[in-house]
Amino acid sequence: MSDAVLQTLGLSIRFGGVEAVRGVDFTLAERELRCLIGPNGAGKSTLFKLLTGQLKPTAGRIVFRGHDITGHHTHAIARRGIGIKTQVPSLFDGLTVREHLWLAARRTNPAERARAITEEILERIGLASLANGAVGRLSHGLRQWVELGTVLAGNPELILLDEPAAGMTHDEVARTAELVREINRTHALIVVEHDMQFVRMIARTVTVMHQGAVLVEDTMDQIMKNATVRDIYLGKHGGS
Amino acid sequence: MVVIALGVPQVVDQFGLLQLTIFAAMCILALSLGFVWGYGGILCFGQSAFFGLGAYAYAVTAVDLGESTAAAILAVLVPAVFAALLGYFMFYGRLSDVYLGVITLSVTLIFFNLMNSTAGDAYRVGKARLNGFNGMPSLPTLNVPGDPARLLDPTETFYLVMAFLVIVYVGLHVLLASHFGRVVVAIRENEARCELLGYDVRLHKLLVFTIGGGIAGLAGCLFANWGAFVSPNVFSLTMTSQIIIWVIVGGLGTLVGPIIGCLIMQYLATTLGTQQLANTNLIFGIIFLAFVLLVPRGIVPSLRALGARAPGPSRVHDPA
Amino acid sequence: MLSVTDLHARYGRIPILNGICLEVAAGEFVGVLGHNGMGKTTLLKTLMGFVPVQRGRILFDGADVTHEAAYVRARRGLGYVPQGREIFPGLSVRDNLRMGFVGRGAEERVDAIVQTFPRLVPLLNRRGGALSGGEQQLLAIARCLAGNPRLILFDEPTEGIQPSIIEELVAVLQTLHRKQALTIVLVEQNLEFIAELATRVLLIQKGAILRELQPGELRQAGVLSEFIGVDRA
Amino acid sequence: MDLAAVLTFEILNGVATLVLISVGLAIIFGMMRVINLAHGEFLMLGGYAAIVATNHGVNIWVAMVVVAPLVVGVVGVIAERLIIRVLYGRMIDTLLATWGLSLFFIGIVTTIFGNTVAGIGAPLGSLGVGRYSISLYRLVLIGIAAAILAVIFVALRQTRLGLIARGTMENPNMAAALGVSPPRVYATTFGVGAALTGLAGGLLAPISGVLPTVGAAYVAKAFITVISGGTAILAGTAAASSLFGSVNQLLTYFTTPVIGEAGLLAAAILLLRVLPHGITGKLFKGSL
Repeated sequence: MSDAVLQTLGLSIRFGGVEAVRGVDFTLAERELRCLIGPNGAGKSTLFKLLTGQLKPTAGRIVFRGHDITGHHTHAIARRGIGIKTQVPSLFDGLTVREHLWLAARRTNPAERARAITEEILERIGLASLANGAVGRLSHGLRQWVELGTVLAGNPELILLDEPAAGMTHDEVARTAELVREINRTHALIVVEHDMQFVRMIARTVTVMHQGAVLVEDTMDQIMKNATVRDIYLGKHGGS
Repeated sequence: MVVIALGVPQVVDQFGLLQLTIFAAMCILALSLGFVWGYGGILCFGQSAFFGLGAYAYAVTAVDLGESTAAAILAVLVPAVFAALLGYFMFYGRLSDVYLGVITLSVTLIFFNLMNSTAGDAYRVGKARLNGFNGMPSLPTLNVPGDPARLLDPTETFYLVMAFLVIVYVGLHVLLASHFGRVVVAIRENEARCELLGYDVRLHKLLVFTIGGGIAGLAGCLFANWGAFVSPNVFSLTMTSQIIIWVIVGGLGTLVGPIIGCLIMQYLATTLGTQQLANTNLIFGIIFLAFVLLVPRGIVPSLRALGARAPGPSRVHDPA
Repeated sequence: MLSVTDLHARYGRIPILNGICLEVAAGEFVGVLGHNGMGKTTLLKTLMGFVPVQRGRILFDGADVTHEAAYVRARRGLGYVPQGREIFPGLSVRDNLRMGFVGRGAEERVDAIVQTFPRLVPLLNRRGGALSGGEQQLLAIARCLAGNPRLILFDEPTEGIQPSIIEELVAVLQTLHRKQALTIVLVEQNLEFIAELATRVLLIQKGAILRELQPGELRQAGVLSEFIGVDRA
Repeated sequence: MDLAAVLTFEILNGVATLVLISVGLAIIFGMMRVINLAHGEFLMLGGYAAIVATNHGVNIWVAMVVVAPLVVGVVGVIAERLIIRVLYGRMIDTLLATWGLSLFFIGIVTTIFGNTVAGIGAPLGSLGVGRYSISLYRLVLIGIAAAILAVIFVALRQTRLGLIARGTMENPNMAAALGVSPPRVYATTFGVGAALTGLAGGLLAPISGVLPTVGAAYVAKAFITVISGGTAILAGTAAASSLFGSVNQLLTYFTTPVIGEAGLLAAAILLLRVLPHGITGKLFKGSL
């Protein structure tokens, strides 16, 4: 338990009559990279919103690094060290790429250090040439990178990535996978993704969600052989 | 700006000087909303509430104490504290934009109704009678701090108001360039992302709102001092509409814009007021509608956009 | 009956549809199969008029409806059963059905429609929001039928529905198609469901039609793997 | 005993006034999520319509109940066509545009009628209750306010138009997918909301008199009532009016009108701190 970065206990949320997340018990170890998959409406993005405090659970607890953060404000959770790249990139359209990274870096660092981090991340995500352009004009693929860089600049202890490869070309997907593996050397990550090819590039352990609950947790190879998982992906309504 | 300010009293007559003084005081008010709305993204339709509170705080204290220094300080503090209180309820209650606009507008209109109904002897603070819709006349004007007998003459008042305008303008620029200011702008662009980065959005908005309230209060103090008079009209719909129009005409997201908007509209109001050709409200209403429908970004940002699109030879740098 | 050429649309700034071409003849039951984020829902929303068309053309019964408002398309006979059902939660089941046909004689019409959906009869005075997912799905279909459409667009009717009701849905859709000769376009990621119903299947990927399949082909191992994305060529 | 009766009357009177001045705004807000900042001026126009008609020999009741809502309803439909529709979906611009409209109306009415108070005498007399006397006309107003709420309830519940309105309010896109034209629903809504506001303006004209800037006296209370009420038109208006009407009248009776107004504002701000989406945002969900 002491080496767990994140632990949820019976985490649930209900919207009206629908229980979008049902009793999720989830544990993530130090420097672990976990992929979260499952069909539409399985509750993956909702789970992320619970972890970042954008939604408040109706039941259950979230423990991050030994602190109970259940029901804490979004900014307080971010300060504890959870960063997220949201499903649809959430950015400051009127600001430049550089300002994005700076804002993230400056919260925890003095001005001088923040500037250095900004330049370093700009190189790392390959956006140095676009650094002074307004983000509102960038394409969707580039916006994904800007958001990823912004999260990295804040140097959170746990990074949540919601569909980081969506809308990218094959080459970009491969580059993203490379970057994710590199981040994983120093950080714990949870990645939600539909692109199974991408998942196979990065995954070691995979958690499958279905109808709000955790269906199975195993290695990628075992998951692909799992009959129940195949069924829910093909629509044989198994597992419910 | 400073050079012009210093030179003005030499070339302008007494009446012109008074006009310019009030214009400058109003520019400070315009800046306060330009900051709160244009940068903080806080839809405050009741900036005149803080302006009026500042004016009344000055009036009441100056009458009671017979000295202006404490009055001027309270004129900034009272509205700032009130803004902080109101802001706490609004931002920590997470009211949405539109609600915020309507609540702030309602607050100022209720102040208007309140102050209008304070006629009669019962409504007094110390020696100061509030006098309802008749307002408080013959207020003590600003004196040299510590020396109540030494009042400022019109030229000195002009210098003082101009100095405040410059200080507020430069101060806001410095503030916006700081870490705090950049977070404020980021909040305007995307609140959710700011929270996800660990910034407390509510607290930042509260501070912006409070600072804006204090600046509006300063403008109110200068306004009350200028005419040695204050009436509930400082809270009126016309007053609060004017401030909104200045910022809309000048443009959101700039500090020069609200000043330009204020100067244009004040000039227009003065001219219209003297010639009675058409009703001021009618003209203002048409300008208001025209800007919202046709020039929603306001003058300054629209001109900047034009400038950015035009091929300016001196600005073209080929990176190759 | 429905003819779509080179359809492009975006959701916000994200391009979703990248040149969809689609022909649906009267009486057909076309299944569109694809995974999350491949553009299925956006395709139907664009066809219905809720997402503006960037490029391309939509013809319905020979009329160009590309830039028409949704309600005009609905009046032309285009029916829509949306993802998540979108029942009016505060209205009674009866009022939900009446919303489907607001003209004169709505009462008789509602009574007639409900005959085909016996499960809804005892629920007529219940609030729409109080129904289970499966009941809501039946209601959404009945509501759509009340408007007497000639072509119905179905968006993932099996999502979040109990298996027992899915069987009922299969029966209902079969009746609509075979007995009432309605033209149907159905988008799904539920492969079994599509295999059972469609006369023709289109595979959608990254906002374009990847290829066309016969329903029988859906059970071949290669197609399965390709669909899941495990062995993408 | 007499005091209790009179106090009850005062409270009902306060509640009824709030219902009258805010119900039109509530309909427009509930259906379209548009806050009409020219609402006060719609009330003012209703007042002028009633007074001008009465001065031209129209029966005072006809002037208040027919002419005022008709005139303001037409003004509302025109405003929706020319301004609101252009800005559909841009909430803040809509707010600002209706504000411009409000100044425009104040200006035009001042130009025509001058900046002086106009009025008509209240019809009916007064009724003695022990040592006190109450105005019969105000008693009638209470009845009218109740009747308006009842008529809206029946219209929403029982009529075809009411069904379309409720459906569109819950989910405009789905209503459109079923062949309902939201632009037409919105134009009708705005017209009906404006007409009810005109009716209120006409009915209140004998009590408070009218001048071009009279809107400001009412509008803050109307906004507060609607926002605190939340999106449910009837339940919201009724609940918020009852709460604030009672607070306002009781404080006014026992202290001064100034404290009554301040108490109303304070109650609203406290309420919104607890229920940011208004009374019907959390309680009474799904009611009309």
